[in-house]
Amino acid sequence: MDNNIAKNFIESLIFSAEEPLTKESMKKMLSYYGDFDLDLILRELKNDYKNRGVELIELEKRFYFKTADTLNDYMRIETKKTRNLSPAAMETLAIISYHQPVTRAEIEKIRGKPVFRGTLDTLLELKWIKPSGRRETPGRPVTWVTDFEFLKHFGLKSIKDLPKVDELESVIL
Amino acid sequence: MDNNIAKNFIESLIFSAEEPLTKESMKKMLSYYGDFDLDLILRELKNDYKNRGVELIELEKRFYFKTADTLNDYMRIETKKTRNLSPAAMETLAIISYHQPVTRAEIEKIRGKPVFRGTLDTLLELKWIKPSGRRETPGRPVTWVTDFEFLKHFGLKSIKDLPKVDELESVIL
Amino acid sequence: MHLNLNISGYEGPLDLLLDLSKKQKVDIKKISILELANQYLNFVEENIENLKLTADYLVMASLLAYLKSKLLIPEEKEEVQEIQEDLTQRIVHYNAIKKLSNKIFQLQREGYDFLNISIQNEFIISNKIVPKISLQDLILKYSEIFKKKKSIKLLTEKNDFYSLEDGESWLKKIFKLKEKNWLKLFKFLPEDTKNFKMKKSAVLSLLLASLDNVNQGKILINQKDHFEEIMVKLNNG
Repeated sequence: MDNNIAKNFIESLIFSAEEPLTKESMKKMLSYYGDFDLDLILRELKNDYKNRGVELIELEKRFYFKTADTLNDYMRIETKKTRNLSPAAMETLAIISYHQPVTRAEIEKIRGKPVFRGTLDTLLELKWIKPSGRRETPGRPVTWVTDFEFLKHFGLKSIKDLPKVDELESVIL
Repeated sequence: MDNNIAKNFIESLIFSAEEPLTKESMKKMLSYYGDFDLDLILRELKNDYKNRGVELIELEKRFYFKTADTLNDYMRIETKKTRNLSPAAMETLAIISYHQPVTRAEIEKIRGKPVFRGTLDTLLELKWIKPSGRRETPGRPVTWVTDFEFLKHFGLKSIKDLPKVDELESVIL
Repeated sequence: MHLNLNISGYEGPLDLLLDLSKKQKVDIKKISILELANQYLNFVEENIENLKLTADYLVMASLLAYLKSKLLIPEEKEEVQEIQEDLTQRIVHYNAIKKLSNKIFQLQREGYDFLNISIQNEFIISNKIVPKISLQDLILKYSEIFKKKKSIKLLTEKNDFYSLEDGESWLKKIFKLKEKNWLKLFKFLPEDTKNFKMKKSAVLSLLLASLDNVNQGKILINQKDHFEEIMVKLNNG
């Protein structure tokens, strides 16, 4: 093992270690392959990564790589994608918001057609609905209610802020 | 963000991602900060890490860092995932790798004995195989192919890099 | 249950055949099938106790016994040419796969020869999917359901199905009867079902209702075998 490989070896050890490495543990692993100047290697590595995307950190005599401080400003990324909700999901959501807590069978009765598990999953994933307690009827079906993100998305303070059904009837129906 | 920061940004993204990153996902994140030549950045990064302890790998259009090939002889990896596959699973994997896409019945014919669901499940769990399309024969059986993690695990660039034996050439595939 | 019986270390009949072929010490494509058949059948005979469970060994044995009988009569040799070739081919193929499965695992491996790297990470990347839907959309959708329902009801009324509650009410008879013996479940079905579809629906609701009662410990249910009569009886009845 030459000096360059020794340096690469240490570099890859620090990169792949699950925990920050101590000098002792690195020295021990190097010692299988020869006599090398670990301090020099670590100094060189620190220097190599000075202006890069990751930096070599020494903290309490342990070494590890982390993303560079210079990138801190760019590190909060929230990607937003808009997507159309399927008519089935919209209907199901509308029924849950007005009838909560409501069982799947009840949603199906109101819709007049089946509610597929995938539809509920979509709404669950969005954290717009969540399962609530069980209804004490045969089969003890789970009931569904709207979740926090639902209120957040529609800018509602509470579910009571939804327009009332009788209000709707006079306006829309 | 200037070009250098953009490069550092991509470098740190790839280093810190939990899964290999696609160009699309990197492009998208870069796009929040300006218009950059991602291909150039990736080429430069690949080059920067040519003789170092870690290398930038591109596999099936996804990018990730691994310890350098040149160090394989020196790596005494102690966190060995000592999960030995059963001979049945090894044979099944070999058949899928060389005959993909292949149905379960075809695997059974080559092995001369049944393939249990558990064997396929083991390989599925490892993400080494995945179901592909269906064969347009009676019963429309599902076919199996190797998955990304299989190549990644064995450090293969593509399925064509699999070892070869003369015997296989002589049988009609 | 896993019936992965490993007879003397063989992975299956082909593995056994492969091992026997190798003992002939000729090119695997030129093995004597007759000799192979003899050896295999001997092996099977010797291990017949162990082999009881694995049909695949016996299927192969019967094929080889057939081949052997034909090969012993010179004029019928040609007839079995194809089977011989196919068998040789399968052994060759299996041999290749076995070699390759070992070769694959001799490749460099993640976690053994190299590691993939993921370092400490200060990034916060959230991938949020925001559906395009406003409160108006939601409300409109809700009112739409009721508009539609009015028209749908007229269409679907005569096609109604039985509910779980219906099944429950039919099953109630069992509690009134206070019968201590097993009764046929389907005796509780209503007799006036209009058509096959309704009958199916009735069977379903009755079954579900009875399972629910079993769950609550009110009744016991029993079916001896597939397609046999389903019997019910009051628990502690």
